[in-house]
Amino acid sequence: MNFRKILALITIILLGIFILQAFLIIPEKGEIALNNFGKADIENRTAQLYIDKSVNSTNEQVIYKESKDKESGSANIVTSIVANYRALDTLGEVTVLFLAATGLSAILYNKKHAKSNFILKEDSFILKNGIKILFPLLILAGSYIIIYGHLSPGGSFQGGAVIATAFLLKLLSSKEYELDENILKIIEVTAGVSFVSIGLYGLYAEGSFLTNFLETGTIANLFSGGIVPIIYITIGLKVAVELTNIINDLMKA
Amino acid sequence: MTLLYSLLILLMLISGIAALIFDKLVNSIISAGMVSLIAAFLFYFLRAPDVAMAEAAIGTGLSTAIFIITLYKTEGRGN
Amino acid sequence: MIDFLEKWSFFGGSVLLILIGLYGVITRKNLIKIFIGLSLMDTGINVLLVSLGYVEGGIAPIITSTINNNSYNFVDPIPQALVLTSIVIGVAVLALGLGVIIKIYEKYNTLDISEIRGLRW
Amino acid sequence: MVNLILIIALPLLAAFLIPLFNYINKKLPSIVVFLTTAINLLIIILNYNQIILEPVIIELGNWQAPFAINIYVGTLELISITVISIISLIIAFYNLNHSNFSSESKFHTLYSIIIAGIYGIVMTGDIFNLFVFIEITTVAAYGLTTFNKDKGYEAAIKYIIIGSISSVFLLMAIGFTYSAVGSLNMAVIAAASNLINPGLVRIISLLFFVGIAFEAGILPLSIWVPDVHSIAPSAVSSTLSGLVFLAGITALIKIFFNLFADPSLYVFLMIIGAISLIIGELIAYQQDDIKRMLAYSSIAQMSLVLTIISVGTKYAISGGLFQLFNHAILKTLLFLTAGLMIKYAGSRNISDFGGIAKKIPLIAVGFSVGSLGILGVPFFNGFVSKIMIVNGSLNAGEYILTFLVLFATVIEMAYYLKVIQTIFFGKISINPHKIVKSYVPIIVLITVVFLLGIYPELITKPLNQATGELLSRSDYISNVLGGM
Repeated sequence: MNFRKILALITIILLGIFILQAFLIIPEKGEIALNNFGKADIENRTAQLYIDKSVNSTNEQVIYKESKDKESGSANIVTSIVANYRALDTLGEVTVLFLAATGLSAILYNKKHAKSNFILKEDSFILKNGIKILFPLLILAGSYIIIYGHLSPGGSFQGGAVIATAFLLKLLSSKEYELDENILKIIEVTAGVSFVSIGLYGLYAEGSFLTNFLETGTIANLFSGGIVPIIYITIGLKVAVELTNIINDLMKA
Repeated sequence: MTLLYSLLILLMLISGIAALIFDKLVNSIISAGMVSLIAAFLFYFLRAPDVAMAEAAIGTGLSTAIFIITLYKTEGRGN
Repeated sequence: MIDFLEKWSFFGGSVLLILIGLYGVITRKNLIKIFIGLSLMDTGINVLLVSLGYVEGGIAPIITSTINNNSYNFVDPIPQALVLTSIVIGVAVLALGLGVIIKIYEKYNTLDISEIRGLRW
Repeated sequence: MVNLILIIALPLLAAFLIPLFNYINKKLPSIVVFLTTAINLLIIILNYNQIILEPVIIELGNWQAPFAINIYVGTLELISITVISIISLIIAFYNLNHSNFSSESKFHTLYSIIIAGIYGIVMTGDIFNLFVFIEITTVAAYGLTTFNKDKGYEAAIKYIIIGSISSVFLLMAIGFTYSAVGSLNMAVIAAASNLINPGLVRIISLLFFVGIAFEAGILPLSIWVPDVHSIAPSAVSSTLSGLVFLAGITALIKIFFNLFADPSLYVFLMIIGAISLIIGELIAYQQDDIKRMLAYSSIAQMSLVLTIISVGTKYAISGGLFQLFNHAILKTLLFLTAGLMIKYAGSRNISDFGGIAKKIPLIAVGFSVGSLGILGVPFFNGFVSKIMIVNGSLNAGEYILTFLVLFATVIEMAYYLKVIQTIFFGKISINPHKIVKSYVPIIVLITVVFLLGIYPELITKPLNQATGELLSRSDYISNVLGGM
């Protein structure tokens, strides 16, 4: 324990007290403060409108497989927030991922065409063939998670990460395996451009960026989210490609 | 149920501390992955299955993988 | 005891995790450990955000065949959407940082910040 | 009326397309980025007259205003985006000739996105969206820093570590605010802010301060600034110092004037700013590396702006804002010319610049104009704002502050005049390196400096309007929420 560590410890403890007292505040009458654990207030707040899908319309019940033409149409409310109500955040987030992948490839530029020298030590038969079987399954699972993201838990980030994991395993399993960077680039460009273009089309057709300009269908049907599933597929492709790029670059570094 | 959560959180904190004090970096990275994994469980208990999946896939899987790759590219190259 | 745990285990635990991570960032000398500290902070803030939106006895905000309408007691979906964004941003920054670390190792052949000119403090 | 979201969407679209353009022609990415910045300026000019009449609120995705993300462009935001678009256009023009990096197209990608992020920070009306745009800007800046293959990595690591810590605190502030108010919209939070427990308001706003001040160049959190600014390529240094700081301060102003207008916080801001001002100037005085000197001077200037704005009177705020925009223009000029001088002399030390003015007169004159502008010499744009700052703080009765500002100006004068003296009258002691000629950006910037110096009404009139809007929160709230 030298002087610096003690100083750090004191700072951290003071900071902790400072933050934790926020939870201890007991509001006087009429005042608001942080909610207690498990007592989050949703009633009459933005969250309730998202759950009711009644931001622009009046409050109606949303019923599984019955309600039609509800605002964002997707049964997974988190998805409807990510890809519809707050889609600009998601565009920003995809941009951050794109930035990280671009920056990383610029950082590790010099050795770009070197081969991956990171493989598991023994080129074991079981591992190689295991991954051969696992690879299509993971790709399938990832695609399923993306496409059904508006109906069930999961979505483009999770699915994209699963697909990237599949490529990670493939890269680990054999020296010879190389990703075709041109194809990756094409997917990357297409996905990014189509996300922005969908937004711009909304601006052109309905007068507002990232509008859900397609008809929404019956809740919990596959084709029910309007542009939500389309946006989710573009995000999913983008996430998968960027994460794969990141892994690929790091491995070749 | 509360006890289960509290135990999990305690375990998460212990793995967090362990990740910082282990000498070997591999162990640190595995401990950090452990923290992420427990966090994924906690998200599930907090009724956030989407976040749990994301944390499991990205936090536990990919983050750990890129940490390991970096370790291999740097100090781990010798071993 | 149980009441105390119920109220504090999530809030206190996640804040403590953030602080542990911050302590690691400040005191560790190895760059990879510093980044482990950063990822602990990220995890901590994510748990904190989601637990701020938890509703006792609530259910996941997905309409399914069993939870077939929206009059159930859902948990707050907005923090979950925010945390999804924050997780992805976290991994992006982490990857960029680790790429820079690899370059620094190539230059100095060490990850110890006390031996790297320009990072000592 | 063209929708203002385009100025964020177009740079992003261009950036996503750049790999394709690069495949067609290696020169194309820089041209495309230049064109998008030009189109952005055009869009803003087309909207200018309308926004000056009344603020524009853009609801994204056609959702009703307070419930989804919205973009709010009042007069302050309008002036900011105008200045940003002009400067980004000039830097994009400079990049046409000067970006010979090993991975050039990536540089332009990152540059295009950082501009989009800066616009986003300034315009957004939603606190989580603010976080996302701050992350976009910082991650792009991390990437841009590493384009100096020599020392960029150490600076980038420092930047990434400090940036990630602050972003955690920013997220915490956002989470607390959401938990208390139940909305992420700035206007809703502003409307509810007198209901929040004052202790909690203090905690949240301090967390916000920690999260954003690192972007705005306020000292305890900005220890990364000198490393990053001095090491990054000149175009990046001027973007970071001129535009990112501008965006950071605008975000701080939004938080502390629109969101939580608590007078006790202003005192805190004023003290932090004053300390940071004096320390920044003193360290700048000791520097021999010219870009480090400029970076510390930026820190000092930003602290000056923050301090003066937190005085809180109308006159002082206009002066502070004027100084903020002046600083953006002048620092762009200074960093560009300093970069060219470094290239010419092959050294970063001020003592090696002796007599450089005889060889490259225009660049030396550009640097001097920038310095004199920062010092506030008459006929330069800094003059009016310095006068406003001194008057504003005197009128508000903050005599200590006035003294500190004048003291800081004296230190500033010492180190800037030292550089000018070396450039013009020092002994020639260099064997010059090759230099790419680029006169247009410097001439344009010098013209803007004198234009604002001689006709300050060009900017003071809208600035007074902006200050008025800033001080009447109820108007802001009712603008966004309508009749609610």
